[in-house]
Amino acid sequence: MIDYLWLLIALPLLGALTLILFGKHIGEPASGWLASALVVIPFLIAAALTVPFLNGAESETVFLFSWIPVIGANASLLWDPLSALMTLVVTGVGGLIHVYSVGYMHGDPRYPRFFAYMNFFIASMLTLVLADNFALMFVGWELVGLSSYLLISFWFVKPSAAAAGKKAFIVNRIGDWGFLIALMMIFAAFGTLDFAIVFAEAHGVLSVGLATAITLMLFIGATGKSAQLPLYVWLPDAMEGPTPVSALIHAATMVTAGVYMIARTAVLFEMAPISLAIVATVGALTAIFAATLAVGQRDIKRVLAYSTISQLGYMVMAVGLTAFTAGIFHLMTHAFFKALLFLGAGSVIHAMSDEQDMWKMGGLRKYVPITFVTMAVGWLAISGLFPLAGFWSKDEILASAFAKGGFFLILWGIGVVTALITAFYMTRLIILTFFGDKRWDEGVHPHESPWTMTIPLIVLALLSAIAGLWNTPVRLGLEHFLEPVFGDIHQVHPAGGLTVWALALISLAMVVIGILIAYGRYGRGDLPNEEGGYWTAALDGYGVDTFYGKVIVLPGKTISTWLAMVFDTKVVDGVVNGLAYGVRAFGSSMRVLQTGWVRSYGAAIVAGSLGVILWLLLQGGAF
Amino acid sequence: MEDFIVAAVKVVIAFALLFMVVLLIVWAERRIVAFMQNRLGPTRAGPFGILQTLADGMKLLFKESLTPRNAEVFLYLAAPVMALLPALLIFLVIPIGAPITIGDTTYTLQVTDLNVGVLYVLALSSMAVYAITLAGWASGSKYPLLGSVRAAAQMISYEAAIGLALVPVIMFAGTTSIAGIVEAQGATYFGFLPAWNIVLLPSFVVFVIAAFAETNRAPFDLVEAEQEIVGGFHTEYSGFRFALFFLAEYINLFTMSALTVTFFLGGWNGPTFGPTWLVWILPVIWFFVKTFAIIFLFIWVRGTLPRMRYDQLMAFGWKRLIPVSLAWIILAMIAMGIRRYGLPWA
Amino acid sequence: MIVMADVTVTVGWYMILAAVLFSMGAAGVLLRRNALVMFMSVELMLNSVNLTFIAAGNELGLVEGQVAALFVMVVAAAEVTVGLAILVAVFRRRSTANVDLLSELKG
Amino acid sequence: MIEVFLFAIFALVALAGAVVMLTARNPVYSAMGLLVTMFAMALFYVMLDAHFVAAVQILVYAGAVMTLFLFVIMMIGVDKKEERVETIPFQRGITFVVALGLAVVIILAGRQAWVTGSDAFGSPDMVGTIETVADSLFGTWTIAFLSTVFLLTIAAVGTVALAMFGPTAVQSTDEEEGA
Repeated sequence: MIDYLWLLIALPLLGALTLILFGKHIGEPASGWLASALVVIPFLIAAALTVPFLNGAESETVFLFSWIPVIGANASLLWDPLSALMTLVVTGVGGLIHVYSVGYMHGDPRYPRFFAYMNFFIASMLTLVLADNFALMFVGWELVGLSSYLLISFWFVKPSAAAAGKKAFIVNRIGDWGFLIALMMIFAAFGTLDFAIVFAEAHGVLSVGLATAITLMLFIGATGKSAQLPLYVWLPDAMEGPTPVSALIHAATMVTAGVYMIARTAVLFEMAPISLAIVATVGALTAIFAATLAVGQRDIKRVLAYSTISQLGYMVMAVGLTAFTAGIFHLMTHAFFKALLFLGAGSVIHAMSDEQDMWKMGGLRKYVPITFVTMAVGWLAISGLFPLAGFWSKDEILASAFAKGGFFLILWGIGVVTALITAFYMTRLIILTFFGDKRWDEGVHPHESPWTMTIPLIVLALLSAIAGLWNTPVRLGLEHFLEPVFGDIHQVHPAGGLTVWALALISLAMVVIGILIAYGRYGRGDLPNEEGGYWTAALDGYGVDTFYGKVIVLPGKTISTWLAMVFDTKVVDGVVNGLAYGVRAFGSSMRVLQTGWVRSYGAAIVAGSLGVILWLLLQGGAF
Repeated sequence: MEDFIVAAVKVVIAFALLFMVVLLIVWAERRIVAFMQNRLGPTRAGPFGILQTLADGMKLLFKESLTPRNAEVFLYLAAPVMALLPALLIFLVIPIGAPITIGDTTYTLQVTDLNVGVLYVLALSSMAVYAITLAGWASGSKYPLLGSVRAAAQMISYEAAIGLALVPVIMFAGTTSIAGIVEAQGATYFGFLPAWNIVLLPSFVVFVIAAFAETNRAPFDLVEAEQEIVGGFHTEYSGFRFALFFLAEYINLFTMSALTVTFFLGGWNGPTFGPTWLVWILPVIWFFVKTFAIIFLFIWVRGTLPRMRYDQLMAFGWKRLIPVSLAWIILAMIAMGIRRYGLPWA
Repeated sequence: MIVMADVTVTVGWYMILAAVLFSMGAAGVLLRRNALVMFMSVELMLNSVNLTFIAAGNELGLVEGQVAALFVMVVAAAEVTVGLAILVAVFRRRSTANVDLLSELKG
Repeated sequence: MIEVFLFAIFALVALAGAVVMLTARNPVYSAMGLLVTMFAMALFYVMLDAHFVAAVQILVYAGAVMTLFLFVIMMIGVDKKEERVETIPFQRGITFVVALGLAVVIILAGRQAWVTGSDAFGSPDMVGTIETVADSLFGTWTIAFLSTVFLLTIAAVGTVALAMFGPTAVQSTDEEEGA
């Protein structure tokens, strides 16, 4: 059975190739269903392959073919509970989003191409997740970046979409630079990139300083992919892509790659406490920073985008706290409810004829009932209301921070405040969208989405509601499931007994307070005037983009211009022209030898062989 | 030393035999063609005119040998000798009778038996081209040159056919030694049918046709087509030098016939009986009977068929004979395979 | 003859002969302008190499020397056919076999 | 004893043929010279017990290759005697030095690595009959043998292509020759 593991990657890849080559002939609904099937089948295979882990089966490595064996990089796949979980999330949520897209992308002129890219993304993501060495992981890492770029700028005729795609790609490159350096350092230290060998020998080979350096570089990679401070700027812009893309890539799967990578290299991070502290701090700061930004957004998708950044901050904080299980747990639940929220937002946008400004919505609950109900579940889940998924996973992170104590109590505080803000902005989103008066433009007739879009919403709503029950303080299901992966790692565990209940109550209280404040502000008919001051700054993303533009992009542009206009024409061209001139002069002087007479060439050949024989004779000591 | 003497004696006998036989063949050809054309032919010199050839030869010896002004003298003089040499040398490997045992020593009626006999024959027969080409060129005259170029192309083309025709023979005999090939034909099929290679009929036909071309005889005698190019390559030769070419031509005719017999008609094989001396003599008689039968065939064809056109000649050689030979080689291979290893499904 | 009574032909004699012939072939390639004669000189060089192969094979009692010579012959035959065909093609275009006149590729 | 005699005679014949080939103004004489050398080679091969190669030498070189040469000479070069005036500067001198040097150096090299006749490799009285050569050719060297088949096929196809698709009209070469 494990022999079929390669199908997980091969099937979506096959779909991508088929749709790229023959998409036009396959046509509109069929290509969508084909793509969906080629994600759902891997999900079923993955599910079947995961069953043995529930009975305590061993991890397995499936060797496909030799790639660069000398650096320990082969096309071989690692199948352990962590990659199984990630695979299930990627293919499960991905499959639902594919089905959703069948309806959502209806009428798009490049419909088959969209599904080709989506399948390609799934294949890339599974490569990343299933890789058993850093090199293959890096391949997947880059491929998801590529497919993300393709999908963000899917509607490339819009200049903003094209620019957003470029931005995502370039910002990610900055992170990749860190990742690549980390890989080089790992190879330099271990002489191989194989996970198994690296993790097994890490304690013997690495000093704390080297481990810190490597993990910090890895973390730079993670900040790029998982949109942490300071490299988060690409994610809000990435909302220019189609909504299913935002749901799949920029909420549920790809952005969690950084978290997954840190969890996968937990052994290395465990050796570097300073790195861990930095990771946790960056995570917490990102969480609250993005949450405050989310409050000020008007675009429904940008709210969710900042919310995603904020939630990713939680996950990063969790892995920084060495609460790897909690991080992965939150990763999973977040995949469910954030995908749900994005898809719901997509459904709303769809209903509103591509209107994304929440100020032009309102009162939609009667027009899109299914979307409303499911989104409400997502709202409560992300806010962290008992007993929905978000409550359990977020609470475990906060409890872990509290349990770690000391400096980390500050992070706990930040997390709690973030929880409050989260509840606030999510309530704001729901109220502005679904409650209150109709504020939409003339000629807009909201309607419920087709079943292909609502069914994924319902399934995700169910998952958002119950997934949290897998890992509760009472019954640590996920913890047990991931035991083979993190068994040797000293994870921080929430304190037992009354403390955990007290902490839960505190965060629950924060959630309720957040919801109530939001209700008080937005739920009573008139909308407050949100102009100027904080609101303008938040809409502008606190001017971070402008700042980056001035500090990084502008000098870069200036230098580039100088390089292009002065350095290139004078120095580079000068060198090239000089070389060409030199070669030509040399050639002219050598032309004399090119007599065109075969016989003089022959004389040269014979003379040359004479020389060679003479030299050989001298070497052999003939004279 | 004894070997040396035996070899020398054999060579002398062989050459003497060749010259004798040539005299006979020339006379026979003239008489037979004459009969076919309802004439009498030479009758004056000797009984039935049998000494006519000798008389002609004497006449040529006393004629003046002219050398054209434009001739390349050295090659002009060398060419007739080069024509005669390979003709004589080929005969050295042909066995004309069964080995004779006197006392403890066995003497083969063959000057020498070479392990690579067939290759030797082919190599020497390809040497004949040089004489013709050089004779034509060295004469410094246009008709001989045309004739020689024709001859060169013709002989190169038909040599390939001859070589290919001999491949099945070699395969069946399992040796390239000429004596070995003859001995291999001494066996019988079903106890009474002689196992001659004539069963390889397509090979035999191809070989005989190609032999006509190799010896420049009708219907392939374009090399010396009088109506087109006067006398061909030897137009400018006269006297004794011409006699040498003439001699070489008829020796070639005889050796080619002898080779046909050797390769396809069982060589000296035949029924032997009676006292020892008769057992020795009979194979020689069989060999000559068969050879003269083939020579008669040559003469007969000459008296019957018209000359071919040059393009017909080349097309026939390359597009008919060689493909047929190749196909037949494959068939013969299959047949041999079945004979040795049984049917593929058996 | 009396002096040479115990002299035998060793492989070295063949080697020296082959070396001389090879050098003569090389000189022919370099001296002669007629492309045909240049080809012949190349053939002479190949032949001299064959002689060394067979002499060495005979000395060592190996049949491989002869096999190598056969391969050389095959290659030489192929080379001659193609070379002469090229020569004829050149002649049809340029009416000359003099390689000195075929010097358009000069610098 | 007689061996030395034969070697001397054949070597002289071979060298004489080579000299004729090298010096004859007329390519036909060059061809004849080479033919003589090749016959001498065949005789050497017989002396060296390589009977099959000797037969093939005559069959291939004398029978086919040289005939082809002669044929082509008749077609294209027969009346054009080569000029004795050397057009390339220093070519004669260079050739003389280089060819002499080559001979000397090869002989010197041979003295370094003379075949010293350790008979351990095979049977010393090995005779190159068809059987022995074929054993090696179709056993050890099958792949090489098959590649020569391809080589010959390609050569045949190339020759036919050259003959078929070449220019039919003779073009004037006056400008080039004048240049």
